[in-house]
Amino acid sequence: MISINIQKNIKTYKGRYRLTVADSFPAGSVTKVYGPSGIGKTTFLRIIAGLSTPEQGKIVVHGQTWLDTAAGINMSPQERKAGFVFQDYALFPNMTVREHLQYASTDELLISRLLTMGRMESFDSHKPQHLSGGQQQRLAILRALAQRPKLLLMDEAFSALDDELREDLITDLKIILKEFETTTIIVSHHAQETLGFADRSLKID
Amino acid sequence: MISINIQKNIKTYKGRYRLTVADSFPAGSVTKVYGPSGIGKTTFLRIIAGLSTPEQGKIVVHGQTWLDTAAGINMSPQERKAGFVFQDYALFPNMTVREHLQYASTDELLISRLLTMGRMESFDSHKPQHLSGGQQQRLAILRALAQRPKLLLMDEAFSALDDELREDLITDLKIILKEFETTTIIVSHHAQETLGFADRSLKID
Amino acid sequence: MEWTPIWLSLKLAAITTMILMLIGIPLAYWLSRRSSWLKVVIEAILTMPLVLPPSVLGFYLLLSFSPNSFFGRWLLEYFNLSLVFSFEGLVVASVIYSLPFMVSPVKSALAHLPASLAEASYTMGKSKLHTFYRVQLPNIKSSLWTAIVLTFAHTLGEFGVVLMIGGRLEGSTKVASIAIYDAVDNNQYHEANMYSLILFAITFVIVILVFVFNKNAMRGPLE
Amino acid sequence: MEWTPIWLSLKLAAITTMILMLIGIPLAYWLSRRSSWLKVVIEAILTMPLVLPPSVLGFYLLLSFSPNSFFGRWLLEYFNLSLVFSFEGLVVASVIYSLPFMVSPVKSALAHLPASLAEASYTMGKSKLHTFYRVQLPNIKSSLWTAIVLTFAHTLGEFGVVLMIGGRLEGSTKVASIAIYDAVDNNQYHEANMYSLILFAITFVIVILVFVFNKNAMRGPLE
Amino acid sequence: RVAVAANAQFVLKKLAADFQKKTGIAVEVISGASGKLAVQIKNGAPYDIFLSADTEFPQNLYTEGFTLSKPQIYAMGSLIVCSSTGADVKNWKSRITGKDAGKVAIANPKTAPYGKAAEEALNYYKIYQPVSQKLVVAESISQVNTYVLQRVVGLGFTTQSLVYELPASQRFSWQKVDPKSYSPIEQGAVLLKYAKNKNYVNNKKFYDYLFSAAANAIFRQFGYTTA
Ligand SMILES: Nc1ncnc2c1ncn2[C@@H]1O[C@H](COP(=O)(O)OP(=O)(O)OP(=O)(O)O)[C@@H](O)[C@H]1O
Ligand SMILES: Nc1ncnc2c1ncn2[C@@H]1O[C@H](COP(=O)(O)OP(=O)(O)OP(=O)(O)O)[C@@H](O)[C@H]1O
Ligand SMILES: [Mg+2]
Ligand SMILES: [Mg+2]
Repeated sequence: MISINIQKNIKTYKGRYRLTVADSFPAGSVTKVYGPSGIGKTTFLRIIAGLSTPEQGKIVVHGQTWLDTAAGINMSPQERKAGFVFQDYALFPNMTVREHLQYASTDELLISRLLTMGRMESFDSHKPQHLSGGQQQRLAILRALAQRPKLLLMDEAFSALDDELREDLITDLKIILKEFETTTIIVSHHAQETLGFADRSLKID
Repeated sequence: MISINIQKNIKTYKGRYRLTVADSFPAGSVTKVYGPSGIGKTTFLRIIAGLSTPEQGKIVVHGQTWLDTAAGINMSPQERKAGFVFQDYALFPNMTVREHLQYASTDELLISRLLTMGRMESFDSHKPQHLSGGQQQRLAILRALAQRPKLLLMDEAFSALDDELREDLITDLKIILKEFETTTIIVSHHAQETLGFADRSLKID
Repeated sequence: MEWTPIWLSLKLAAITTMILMLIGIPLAYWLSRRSSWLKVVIEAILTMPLVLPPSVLGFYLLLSFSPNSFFGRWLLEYFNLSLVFSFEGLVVASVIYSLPFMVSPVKSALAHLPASLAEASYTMGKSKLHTFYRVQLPNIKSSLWTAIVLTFAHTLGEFGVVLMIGGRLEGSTKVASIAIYDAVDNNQYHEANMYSLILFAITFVIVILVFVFNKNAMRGPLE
Repeated sequence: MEWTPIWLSLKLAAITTMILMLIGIPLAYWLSRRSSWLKVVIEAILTMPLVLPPSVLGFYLLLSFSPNSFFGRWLLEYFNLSLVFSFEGLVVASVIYSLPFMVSPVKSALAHLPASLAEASYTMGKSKLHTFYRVQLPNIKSSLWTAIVLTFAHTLGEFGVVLMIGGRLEGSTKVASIAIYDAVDNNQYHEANMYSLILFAITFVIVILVFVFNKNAMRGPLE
Repeated sequence: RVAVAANAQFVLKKLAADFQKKTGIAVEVISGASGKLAVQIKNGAPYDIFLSADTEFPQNLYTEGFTLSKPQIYAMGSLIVCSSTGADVKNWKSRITGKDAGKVAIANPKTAPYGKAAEEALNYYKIYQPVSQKLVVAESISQVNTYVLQRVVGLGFTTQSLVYELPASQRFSWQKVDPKSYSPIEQGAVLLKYAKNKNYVNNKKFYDYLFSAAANAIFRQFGYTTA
């Protein structure tokens, strides 16, 4: 069970605006977060991961307080270890596909399994700049999974994948997330994209 | 009328593969290009824009030969001046939103119109790193439009936009593309995404 | 303490830096493009003047610029230009000596820049030159300023080469570094300290201004 | 022609470059983080040694290292270390003198790196140090090599400082640059040319190797 | 323009001042190491007169045809031992081999005449071997002076003219080295070909003045001996 209650001032096209999110996420659930572009969805995920600090807020994950501005608690991103699939992937230009996963995990069995799941076996020695957009996005997902995160944050993580590939990936994802007992929050614009994956949804606006 | 006939060797997850595309695109049409991830859609657009050269091929745009490997003709990207919305946006970190458009065009009226169309007026002095994913994508689209291209190449150009925004944008786009007499080729994974926009489609596989 | 040597030094450093911006930056661009054996060798050669003690480099330059040499005679006959014991000679020598400080940092920074930036600009019909000055260079601003500051400072402190091919002619080749050196040699420590302090102060202010300017240039509107 | 000075020079340049990698790279990292007035001033100060003619810098270092100075006496008493007329002194002086060549290019390159790379690594539980060495540094490889080459070459050619605080002791402070200088001064041009050529050749090979290595490192598997 | 060996630049400035007082002709003094000045002259340096710290360089210039006249000896230098640590240098020969002498600075014997003389003197007294461990070889006589005055060395061998250049406040002890222990430090001058280009008369006047009784008196004042 993860409870989040945060407030942060951001600027949107409507002018200055106070991003407010308060919700609880059951353990193991997959929550879809949606809302207009530029409203603060990415900012919300960054706050959860510890990459951005809200003016006010409290985040409690499985009984552990990650953030409490009132009490002055603010765990570092390293301590939170949330799996994060960045909207712009944030892949490491110096590492091959396999090295990305090895950076996150020493479990070679898991790495092989992930490579197969993402259909990336034949690219395992490629660097990001030699991957197609969809391959880069899959690598970003696999890298986040490799660290067996308790909390997985996905920012538009399926936007570059075609329907067939996405559906196959979702099937595999559900199995692995169950196995890892991961709670997932996914930002997505398209209703269809998270069909059969998300079991709850949260609108930000 | 644009006729394209190209062949290029690329590597996909199925191993080495010869990308072959042969099609004609009526003037003013909007063609949706789709196919599995990593099949060569981006490569196809890059070949049209002159950023990549195929082993064999011929591209004729409105009677002008852009490429003819047999005759040794290969126009530079600068001469082709295709509007290109890159999958990773390729925005200029040093320029504000307005400066991006000014770089492509000196027509201040057009620039204002584009900013309004992309709902970017209030961000006109922001640099890309301070924009959300959807805002960056819209800027990439606006920049390509600002040069009044005869041929517009869009690589997953709506992937970061929510449904409402995308539909509004498509309405405006159709007007402006008609006005500029632009022929459009758009790569898209989602059937729904190009609904009401594309009037033809082309599958690569 | 006279002001002429200081003024001369600043002039030399400024002119050298300007010339190096004109020739070093395009050279850096060329070297950053798809590398070849030729380019690797050229880059290595550019680094070579650094390896010699400056006064020895000055000695070799003196031999090649002198009116006894083929090159020196040619310059003198056709351009009426003498590169020994003249301010022009100091400029040429400093340009050779400081070249790698301008070229290398800029070249490396260009190599790290994503290719798609330039590609985007090309599809907009912009020439390579236009793209370079409007897109690529502005996005490596920090490295560019580093190169400029290192070049400027290094030319100011340059001494061995200058002494050898310049002599110490008042008002044309006796730059501040030579004046300081002479002062120390003559046990005029107070004068040496004064010169050093003034050079420090001037350069300090320039460098601080550059860094502050650079810092603001890199800051976005919302930070 | 003796080999000792050349060997000594290479040793000095290698040790200096290594020390500068150890202290210069973390310093560059620190300076590349959110900048403050303090950092701007520190950065300007690092550039200052460049502005002085090396022999004058050597003079000031001589004053501060000499056993008459507070610092020199302290070193001598507590560490039995004398920095004048010793190899250790040359190393310390070269480190001070070449510091900006290591720090500045690396710092600028780090400033150009997208922040999200480090952030991604942090969310994977990796410390800042680990992230720096495994993610940030490898992605500015080209600038890092530039810094290393410039530092190495500059230390090899370093002469004025070394001459002042070294005192030409055979086998410990008479480095190649001094041997070349002496040879030129002695009209032994042949010997000077030999020394220069050997220094050139050695450095040329090192630099070419670095560039080739660097080039391959930046090349992907499919090119 | 007069190019002068670094060790004689101080006295030359006095000479130039005296000359100007007498004739109204201004003299520009350019100092440097003799060897470097000679190389520069061969490569077109705009110098009229060259005062070397030895006789070899002027001789060499003369044989290669860069001069208007044969080299002439304008003065002979004297070597001294000195210290500014407050040490007594009267019996420097025993002191120098002792434990508390500190480092000993000499100019580079290969390039500087005073360095060569110092080496000869040490050999003459058969103390070169024990001293060699403490020797610090400076680039020039000026650098020896710097080392001595900054007390980085205990003793130094330098030119006597240093004594007359120091401010009175400087703590400094010195002792002449017996001239019989080293071969004379003859310093030669030549009138250069460049002098013909401009103001030949004035150049020649100054060159001649260097060997006049008035100039000799000034040289002696600064510890040189003259013919
Ligand atoms: N710079 C490159 N160097 C080498 N190979 C590359 C490069 N870019 C792409 N590829 C390879 O070429 C193939 C086609 O890539 P392309 O980017 O055209 O695919 P795509 O159809 O656009 O895929 P996606 O839908 O995932 O963006 C991919 O399998 C990829 O591995
Ligand atoms: N680094 C930044 N500095 C300043 N403002 C920023 C920064 N990043 C984003 N913003 C602003 O904050 C607002 C929220 O951005 P955020 O990226 O969270 O939006 P989002 O909901 O993820 O949008 P999208 O769906 O387009 O990705 C945007 O309006 C944007 O302009
Ligand atoms: Mg977002
Ligand atoms: Mg693609």
